[in-house]
Amino acid sequence: MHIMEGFLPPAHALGWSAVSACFLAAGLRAMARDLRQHPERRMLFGVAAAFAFLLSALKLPSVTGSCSHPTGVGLGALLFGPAAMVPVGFVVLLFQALLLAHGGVTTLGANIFSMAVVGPFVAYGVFRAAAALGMSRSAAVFAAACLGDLATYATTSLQLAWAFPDPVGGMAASLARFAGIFALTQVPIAISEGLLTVLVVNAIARF
Amino acid sequence: MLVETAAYASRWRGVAPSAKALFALAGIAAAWIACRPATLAVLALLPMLAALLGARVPLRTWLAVARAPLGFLLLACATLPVGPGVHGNWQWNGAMVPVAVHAGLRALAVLAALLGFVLTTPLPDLLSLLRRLRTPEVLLDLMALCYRMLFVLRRAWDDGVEAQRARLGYPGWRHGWVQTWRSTGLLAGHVAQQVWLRAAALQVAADARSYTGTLRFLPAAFPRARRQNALALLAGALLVALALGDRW
Amino acid sequence: MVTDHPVLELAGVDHVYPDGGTGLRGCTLALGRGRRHVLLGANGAGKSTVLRHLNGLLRPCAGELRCDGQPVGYSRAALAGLRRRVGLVFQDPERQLFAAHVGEDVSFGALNLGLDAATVAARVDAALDAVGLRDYAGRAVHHLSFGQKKRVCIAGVLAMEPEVLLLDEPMAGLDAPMQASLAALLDRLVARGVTVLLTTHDVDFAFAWADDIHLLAAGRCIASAPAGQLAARADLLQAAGHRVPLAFALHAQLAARGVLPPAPAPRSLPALLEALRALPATSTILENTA
Amino acid sequence: MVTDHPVLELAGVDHVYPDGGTGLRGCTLALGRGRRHVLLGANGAGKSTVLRHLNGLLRPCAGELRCDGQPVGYSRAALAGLRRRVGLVFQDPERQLFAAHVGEDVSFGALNLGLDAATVAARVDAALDAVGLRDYAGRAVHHLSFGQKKRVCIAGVLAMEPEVLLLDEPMAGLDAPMQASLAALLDRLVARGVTVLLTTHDVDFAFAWADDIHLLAAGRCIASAPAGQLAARADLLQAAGHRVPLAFALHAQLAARGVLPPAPAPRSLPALLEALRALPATSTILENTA
Repeated sequence: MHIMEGFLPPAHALGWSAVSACFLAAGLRAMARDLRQHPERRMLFGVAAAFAFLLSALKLPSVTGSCSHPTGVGLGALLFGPAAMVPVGFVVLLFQALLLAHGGVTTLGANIFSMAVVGPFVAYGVFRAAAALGMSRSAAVFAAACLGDLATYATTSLQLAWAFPDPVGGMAASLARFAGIFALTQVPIAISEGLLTVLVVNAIARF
Repeated sequence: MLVETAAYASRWRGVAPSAKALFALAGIAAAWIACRPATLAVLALLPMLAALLGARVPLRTWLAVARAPLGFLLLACATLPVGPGVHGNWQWNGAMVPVAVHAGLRALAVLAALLGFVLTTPLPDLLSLLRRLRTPEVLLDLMALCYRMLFVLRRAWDDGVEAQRARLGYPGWRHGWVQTWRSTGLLAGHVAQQVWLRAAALQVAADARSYTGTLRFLPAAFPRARRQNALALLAGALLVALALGDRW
Repeated sequence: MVTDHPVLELAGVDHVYPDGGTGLRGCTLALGRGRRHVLLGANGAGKSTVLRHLNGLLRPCAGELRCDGQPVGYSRAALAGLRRRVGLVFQDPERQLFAAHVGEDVSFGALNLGLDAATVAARVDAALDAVGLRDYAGRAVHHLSFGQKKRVCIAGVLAMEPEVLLLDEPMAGLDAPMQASLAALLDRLVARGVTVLLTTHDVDFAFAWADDIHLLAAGRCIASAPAGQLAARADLLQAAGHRVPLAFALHAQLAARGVLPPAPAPRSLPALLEALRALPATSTILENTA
Repeated sequence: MVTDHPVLELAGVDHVYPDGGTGLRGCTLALGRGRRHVLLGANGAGKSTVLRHLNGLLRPCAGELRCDGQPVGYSRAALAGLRRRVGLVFQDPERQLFAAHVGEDVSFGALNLGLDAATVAARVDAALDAVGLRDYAGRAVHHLSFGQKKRVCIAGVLAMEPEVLLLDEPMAGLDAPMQASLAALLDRLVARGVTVLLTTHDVDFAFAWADDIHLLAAGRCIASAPAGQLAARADLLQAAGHRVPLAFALHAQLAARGVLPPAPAPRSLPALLEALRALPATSTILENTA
């Protein structure tokens, strides 16, 4: 879920940009290390970023019958590891802002934090935990993608609540408001993202 | 993609991307500085007019691109003054109205600045600007490949959907959402496989052209960049001055 | 089937692509049942667009598509009914195979018809048999050669048992023996009553194989006639961006010089070569020309 | 360059793919400098594998690659030296274009040679000029047609100014006028001293265009000879999955019957047709046969 261009106050926009820049720098370092060992992955990451962008621009069937845009970050985190997903997610989010006017440049930092940092790490963690608990691959992948998506949405709600605290109820009330509004769309999206990720991972596994 | 088509067709396609970026950045800074709603409205209007009149971006295109973010904005601003009260019941809270108006107009101004940039500048021009600004080369390679492969993979996706439709793949939600999901899943899996195959093919093709480990391209030249940058700086300074007027 | 109507028919169909690109302009074209049709035209004449209309993937901006003389509706159910009867094989196999295994891909359309598993399995076997890939059901698609992938695409449509089979540039990228075996497969289908329409820009192949030729130029069908009647029409062929098929041109020259009898005209260059070989050596020429 | 050595040479090269697939088996093949070479073989005979060896993308399991008679090493520097001299254009443009704009993509290989920006810019202009895309430098690659993308691929290699140009199935997917203009471009390159090798499975085109034909069958080069010498060798052509080019077969029949003089044999069917048309009407046949 993207925060639109310009919606965050300047202090928040700059703050999140600084936070995400640190993660991006770390992700780039990890990726450069990886590329030194596997130079051929440079092309792979580039094509994978295009695939993630494509998925995010697609209208996919969702269980409620409406259409939704998956983020694809869960899938990427499972395939390439969460650290590599920070630069890839940066590219995808930047392209979404520039090519689709989806998200924005001033809110890029906040969106990177929720979608390219929290989402992938949660998805990856959930997958490892589920695998350790002996769940089947499909169930683990579904849980990872689904919860990664929900974590992204929770983070965005928090970011918005922090930027626009309710004068009466404060941040908590504001969080309830944003989380409540976006739950309507995000829960079905999380479920369809989970389903899609299972299908794609199964297809890759048989390949 | 509407933005991309408009950018290639825009009259400012040949203007140096650095000039357009400077103007957009000035627009964003001005929106952040300004406090009065009227000033913010003017700051939203000016980049929009520049895109429509200066770069000849069709109004329909501008509105079509802005529709999705404006929808988000409307939803977010309209609900800002509504919230759970002390007793947990949802109620109208007048104190949030000015916050919502200010946030909404500011977002509008920043959005207008961004759209003024993206609707006149094809993304590859921005990439060559970023290259000159010494962006990490891994990131540039990712972006260059991503941009090119975007169109290749989307074509593969569209063709796949068409081939599936020809074989009754999408009967619709009511008639068989299982079948529709199955088609989507098969196709997504297929395109995911293509990621590996195409990456390998690109690697071989790059090697055949003496690939040295980074993707280097000759950036497009913008011979009148200096003059255009100066003009953009001037126009940007006017926007910022307008905004600073609110603070004094 | 006792009907005089063509099995499929485009009547005055206009098509404009969303980006304003050339589509069709008043295209009228009828496919006689159980015949071998070739749609011939230069790149960009609208060959693929015609095929997409015949399968209901595109919807005419004006004019209509008729099936057995009845206008085709564009409701979901009507389209499903049309596509059940009219199968379409696209040009590039890479873009239409999406399953990991051959059998899975071939079963896709048959499953979508709502058939039970046993019937689908039987149809998949029969379709793979027909294209000569009997033992390939379990193979991974990406390990196949280009020609094999092309045959898998055809099998995927055959498994739906269509009455009409449309193929976009089926011969492109195949070497000569593979082209011959594909033409033989199509002949077997026609013998079973299937109507086959294929597009090509190889005028020599078109006239060697087709019963009926449809000439497309700038989105309009400028001629539809049995191959023998069109072969000598250099004017029409040129309007469609083609030359007279070499077999006919050479035969005309040789007939004018009395080397070969004026009729029957051989349909293909190998047939012309055969006709020449069948002539006894030099002496007959003297008799012929006398 | 005063050398008798072929510019590129495979000497007894074996190649086995990691998945065990067919590669090359004792393939020996030499490319004479400044000539038009065609590598002819059925699908799967190993044509693409040969090209990848000649450009150093694959490394022989046995045997060696020689450049100007010298064995080529596989160190990074040696490979860079080889690829500077030997350019390779792949079949599918979508799999080898990675830059967003035409000019950027064409500059890629030239920049990798370590040239300065001004030289690269001049070479990009010259290469785009050569393929007839002079004003396309700023266009987005994804807005081009298939034929234009194919020409961008060629320009990207031409900008490296190779001595040897290898092209994998360059004619595939092009219609007749585009094929003719590509053949003319290759002829201009040969006239400037570039050695050109292309693969095809179109035997008629091969014999119409090539100086030298190399026949590939099951990973082995079974014959290398000037086109005129191979044209009548039905045995060798058949072993490579091909028939005798129709122009030669027809000419042989016509010459045997005295319709056309036995030499020179026309290289292509249009040339044969021209030769026939140039004959005055029937009477000459009597004279010829007399």
